[in-house]
Amino acid sequence: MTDKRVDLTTDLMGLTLKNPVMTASGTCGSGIELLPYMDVSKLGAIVGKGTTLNNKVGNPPGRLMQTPGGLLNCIGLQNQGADYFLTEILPEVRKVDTHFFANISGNTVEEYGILAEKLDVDGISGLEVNISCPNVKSGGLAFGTVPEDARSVTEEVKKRTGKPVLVKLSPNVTDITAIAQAVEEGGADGISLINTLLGMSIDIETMKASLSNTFGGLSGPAVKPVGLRMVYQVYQKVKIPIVGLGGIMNAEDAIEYLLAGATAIQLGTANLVNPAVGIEVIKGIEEYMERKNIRNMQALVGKAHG
Amino acid sequence: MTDKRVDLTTDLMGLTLKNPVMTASGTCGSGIELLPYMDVSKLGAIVGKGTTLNNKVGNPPGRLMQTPGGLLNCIGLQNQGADYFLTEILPEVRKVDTHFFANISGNTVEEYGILAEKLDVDGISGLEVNISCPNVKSGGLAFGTVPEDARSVTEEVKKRTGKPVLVKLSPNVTDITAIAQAVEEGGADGISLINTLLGMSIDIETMKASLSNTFGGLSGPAVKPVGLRMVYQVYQKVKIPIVGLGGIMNAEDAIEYLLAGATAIQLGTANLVNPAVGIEVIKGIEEYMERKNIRNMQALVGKAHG
Amino acid sequence: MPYATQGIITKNNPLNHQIYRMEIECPDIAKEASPGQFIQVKSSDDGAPLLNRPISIARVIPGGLQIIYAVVGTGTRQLSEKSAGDKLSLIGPLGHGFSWQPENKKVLLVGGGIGIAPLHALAEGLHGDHIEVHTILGFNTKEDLFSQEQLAQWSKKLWVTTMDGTCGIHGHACTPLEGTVSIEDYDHVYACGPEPMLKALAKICNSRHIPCSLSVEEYMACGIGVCLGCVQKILNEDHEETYQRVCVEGPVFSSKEVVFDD
Amino acid sequence: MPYATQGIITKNNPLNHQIYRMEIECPDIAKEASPGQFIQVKSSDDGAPLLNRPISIARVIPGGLQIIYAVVGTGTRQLSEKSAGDKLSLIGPLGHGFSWQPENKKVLLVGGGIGIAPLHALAEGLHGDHIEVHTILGFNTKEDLFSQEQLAQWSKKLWVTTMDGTCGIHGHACTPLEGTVSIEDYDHVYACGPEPMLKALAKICNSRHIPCSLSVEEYMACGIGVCLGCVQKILNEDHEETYQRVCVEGPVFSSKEVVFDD
Ligand SMILES: Cc1cc2nc3c(=O)[nH]c(=O)nc-3n(C[C@H](O)[C@H](O)[C@H](O)COP(=O)(O)OP(=O)(O)OC[C@H]3O[C@@H](n4cnc5c(N)ncnc54)[C@H](O)[C@@H]3O)c2cc1C
Ligand SMILES: Cc1cc2nc3c(=O)[nH]c(=O)nc-3n(C[C@H](O)[C@H](O)[C@H](O)COP(=O)(O)OP(=O)(O)OC[C@H]3O[C@@H](n4cnc5c(N)ncnc54)[C@H](O)[C@@H]3O)c2cc1C
Ligand SMILES: Cc1cc2nc3c(=O)[nH]c(=O)nc-3n(C[C@H](O)[C@H](O)[C@H](O)COP(=O)(O)O)c2cc1C
Ligand SMILES: Cc1cc2nc3c(=O)[nH]c(=O)nc-3n(C[C@H](O)[C@H](O)[C@H](O)COP(=O)(O)O)c2cc1C
Ligand code: FES
Ligand code: FES
Repeated sequence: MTDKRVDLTTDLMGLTLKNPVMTASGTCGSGIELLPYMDVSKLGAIVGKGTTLNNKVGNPPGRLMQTPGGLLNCIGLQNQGADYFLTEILPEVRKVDTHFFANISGNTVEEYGILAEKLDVDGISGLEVNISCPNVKSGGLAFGTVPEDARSVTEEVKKRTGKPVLVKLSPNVTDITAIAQAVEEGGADGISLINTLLGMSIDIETMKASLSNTFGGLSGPAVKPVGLRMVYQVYQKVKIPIVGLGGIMNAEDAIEYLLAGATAIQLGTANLVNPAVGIEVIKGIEEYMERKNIRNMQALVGKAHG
Repeated sequence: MTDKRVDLTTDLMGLTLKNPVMTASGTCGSGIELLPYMDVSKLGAIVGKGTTLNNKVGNPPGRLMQTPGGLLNCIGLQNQGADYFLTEILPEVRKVDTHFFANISGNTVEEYGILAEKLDVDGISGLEVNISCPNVKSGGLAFGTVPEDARSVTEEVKKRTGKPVLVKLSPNVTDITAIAQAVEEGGADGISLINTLLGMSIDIETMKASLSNTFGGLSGPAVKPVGLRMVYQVYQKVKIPIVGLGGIMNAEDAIEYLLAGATAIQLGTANLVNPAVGIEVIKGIEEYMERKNIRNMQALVGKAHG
Repeated sequence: MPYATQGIITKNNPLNHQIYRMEIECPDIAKEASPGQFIQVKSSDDGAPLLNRPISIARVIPGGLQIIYAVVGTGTRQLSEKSAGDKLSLIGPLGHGFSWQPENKKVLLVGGGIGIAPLHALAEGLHGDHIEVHTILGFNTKEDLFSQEQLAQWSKKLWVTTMDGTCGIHGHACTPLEGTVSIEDYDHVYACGPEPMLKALAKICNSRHIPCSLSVEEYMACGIGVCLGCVQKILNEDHEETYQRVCVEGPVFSSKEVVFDD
Repeated sequence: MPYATQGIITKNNPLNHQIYRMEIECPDIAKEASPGQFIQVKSSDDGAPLLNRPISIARVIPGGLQIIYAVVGTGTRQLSEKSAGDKLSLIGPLGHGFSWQPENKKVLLVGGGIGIAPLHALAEGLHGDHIEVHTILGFNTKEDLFSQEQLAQWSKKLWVTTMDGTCGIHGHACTPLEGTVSIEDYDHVYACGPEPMLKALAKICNSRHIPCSLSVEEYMACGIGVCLGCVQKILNEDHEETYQRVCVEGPVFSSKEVVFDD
């Protein structure tokens, strides 16, 4: 990096990332799956697929539906549970020389805590706490929609891990800054936003919802304006770093998020369309910085706020 | 209609619409502007552009930005005020033989009331109350995001008009059904949803927001999954009719909304792309119903709920 | 190993009113491809449709692939509008395809509609290994026919069925099994087509204990196993119902594994 | 009256590395079109980009229109990929174009870059009405030149400027007014081009009281006046600043009305 004209090195919650480009949970497996298509170790970090305490079979087929500029999914967090992850997947993950975040989901505050503790092991750089899951106690509303719940989950996780903790927020809220401030107060080291927008699609031939779960999460370029707006709003209200995502398909989109205030960005749906997109985005950011004569990431992040 | 195989006649809050296809506020002028492109009187109804008590110049240029599958706008409710509307525009509107809804926006509950009273005149079939405007009393949050405020606006408007009242909800909320129930309790005769999603876009060359107002409203096919989901959710919680909109570009999209529970639908961004789209959508719905052997609108509305 | 690469279209011609055959130069993918696998094709660089389209490898040809596709929506229409010389972003070869035992003597291939596409490479491969191939091709109507001559090259016997009886046997692709064709004569049955056809065939083969491989379809996003969107309900070795990825563990499954919903 | 109609492309050829000229058969629009108006063109039926692209009417030709466009993004690239025979959805003619007094003797046309497009019909019309046309065309560099020969047909005098001095006068489109060309010689000035050029020219003409018409550009959605998205700040007759629609009240405004932001 030293003789390069621009330096993409990114400090995220004390971790040194090679660059600000990460892959998003649920869209890159554990990173390994992308190896045939690119040198995964060149990425800033990988966020693994959502892990729960126990094995989850997920929702029946009818898990995906394309929409204009977007993708609806209701995978239902299919995964084999934390223990399987630790014994079967993590050893493979360790072979890839980049940061790995484990993305965790629980049904209760306690479950989040147990997961955090279980995953406080070598080979995991940090945790990303997905608080978009329905919260039994708050009557099915996600933890991510009620500031107090978001705060409790954060506190519990922080208590039980020594690793940096990103809390990943749901965009399906009236005031994203209230949730962001709550998790900051709860001790989050950083915030990831956004998760998917709740949406649906109907098959007019069968006259039924296209997805087996009726509703699904909307991702992809369609949601970029919403994600970008939320990053911009939250940047003005919290001090902890923001990891921006939602509809980033190329370097230009990534740069928008960085300018809006994201310290790092994640690629989600983009991986599904082009499994080598990560490398292209890194290159594109580098070229942009060279062209604009911006030497390092700190000089770029948040610049749209003037 | 009598010798047609299918009947598109729609009862909306006691008004008889020729069909369920309306044009959305802010995307069809006062309907007159579309006359060169189609027989506007064939539409179920027209919703006029947002009217405020006084003249509003609107936001500076930089009012539009295209996004993948979507359009961001920050027009800023440019209009010449209610009096100008009544004297200059309404006489023209009256010449078109279909229902006309006036879309109103106020800064305070009182302003909504005054507007409702002023517009309680012949030639206006009903009101559509836009509660997405920032509410000074609730610290800048829109009326549409706080159930009690949404209810107060509705009550005030209902007190001061004899006409059927649609309340148009903002999608930028955690729980759309709570707002919908509040306006139903407030006496709304019907609900329109959705207005635009709050979004933004950044020009990476200037490193500034693309829109003059920083944030804008996202419309178009990108938001359809969100609008459809909200119509589906609200249909299960209220008894008053729903007018569905958000990203309807063609008959198939319109049918999805009808199946989700919308009694009528509105075309917004679609008019901007194809000013004759209204006629095409009416035809498409008719053909679908013939093909599916559905004789009237009541048999179609809400059918996705099984 | 799969590749993400750019192919070059060398041919793209209609086979009938709805079906096209395209040839694509893509040596990397071609050298690894085997029957029953598929590729992810990017039909537009402009973002509409957003996702790649999964298309079966119909045949491997020198330095490239042949695909056969039905124009059913935006993506496949866009493919049909492309010309020789155009570039095409591809990922492949993907998935777990057909396999056969060299000691098999006689096998039956059953294809319904566009499901006939992947049977080309299979028939060619079996024929090359001196296994006797019999084939049933099911269509809706006479005008929908395609590939029957091509498949006849590699098939000792070939039956065509049409739903409306305008050509061949009147009925669906499994109708011949009610008389004309005796399922017990075969060492293995291979099939690709609409779900009701696969379901009916699985029932017949399972009850007679004839090994049967089904190529199933599911809506896909990534095609490479990362999104978990394309699952099929499978009865695993421990007799548990699990969801497996059609794009990695499939698209070809044994008829004994596949759990069809009622 | 404007029409929403389908035109048929009859020609589509590059004029240089970035600029194309297209001819479209569309008799309805052609018969109503006048210089300075524009059309809304649907570059894709697949929804990306979502909006129509506003393009000036370069010339009216028998039964159709000529447009000249620069490939700058997805929509204009899509246009450049179309061929003779392809259909194209159009809305037009739209907006308030250029007008002139028959008693005018000599007028100056100033075009910068792709802003040269609408000057074709204007020059042709003025020339037809026996008004003497002088023209300045501004480019960045020699390779960007287009239409200079075509416009020379209708122009008694024509100057080319380039920012890098590789052709014609070294400087921007207003540079000739600093010496070579005397603005006082003209009854009217017409201009289309980048905002800084229009602003500079407006200042010169307003200070010398030369009537000047500017064709301005603004990001558009509908093009037909319904969305209020495309506004320009205008000083109205009552000396109030208002926002007027470029697609209806414009794109041509008087230099005295247009309020440029600093
Ligand atoms: C493993 C596999 C192999 C296939 N092989 C072939 C083949 O060889 N030839 C062929 O013509 N078709 C094949 N298909 C089906 C083909 O992928 C779809 O017809 C195509 O994606 C439709 O795209 P579209 O944009 O034209 O239509 P759309 O307008 O998107 O949809 C039309 C129909 O296709 C279905 N469809 C849309 N997108 C997908 C998707 N990503 N995955 C699966 N189904 C989808 C929709 O449910 C809808 O019913 C295969 C599918 C799979 C999963
Ligand atoms: C009245 C009018 C007349 C015009 N006449 C011509 C002409 O004759 N020839 C020509 O080449 N260009 C003309 N333009 C500009 C032309 O509309 C844009 O270059 C074109 O829309 C860009 O589309 P794109 O998809 O290729 O690029 P994009 O990728 O969308 O954008 C590239 C650039 O074009 C601008 N742009 C994009 N969309 C619009 C839009 N809807 N309205 C205005 N600007 C936009 C963007 O701000 C960006 O800077 C005219 C514009 C207007 C308003
Ligand atoms: C198929 C799929 C699966 C996902 N699974 C998870 C998950 O397990 N955990 C999580 O936090 N987010 C999950 N997400 C959300 C993404 O990580 C991301 O927040 C979202 O898709 C928006 O980004 P994008 O538009 O770049 O895809 C998933 C998204 C998709 C499309
Ligand atoms: C340019 C523009 C102007 C709008 N103005 C108004 C308005 O004045 N009042 C209102 O209630 N909604 C307004 N809307 C919102 C639309 O009526 C509609 O709710 C929204 O665009 C979603 O529908 P669509 O996706 O079909 O466009 C406007 C939308 C656009 C794009
Ligand atoms: S399509 Fe993504 S896992 Fe199969
Ligand atoms: S572009 Fe819509 S009013 Fe001008």
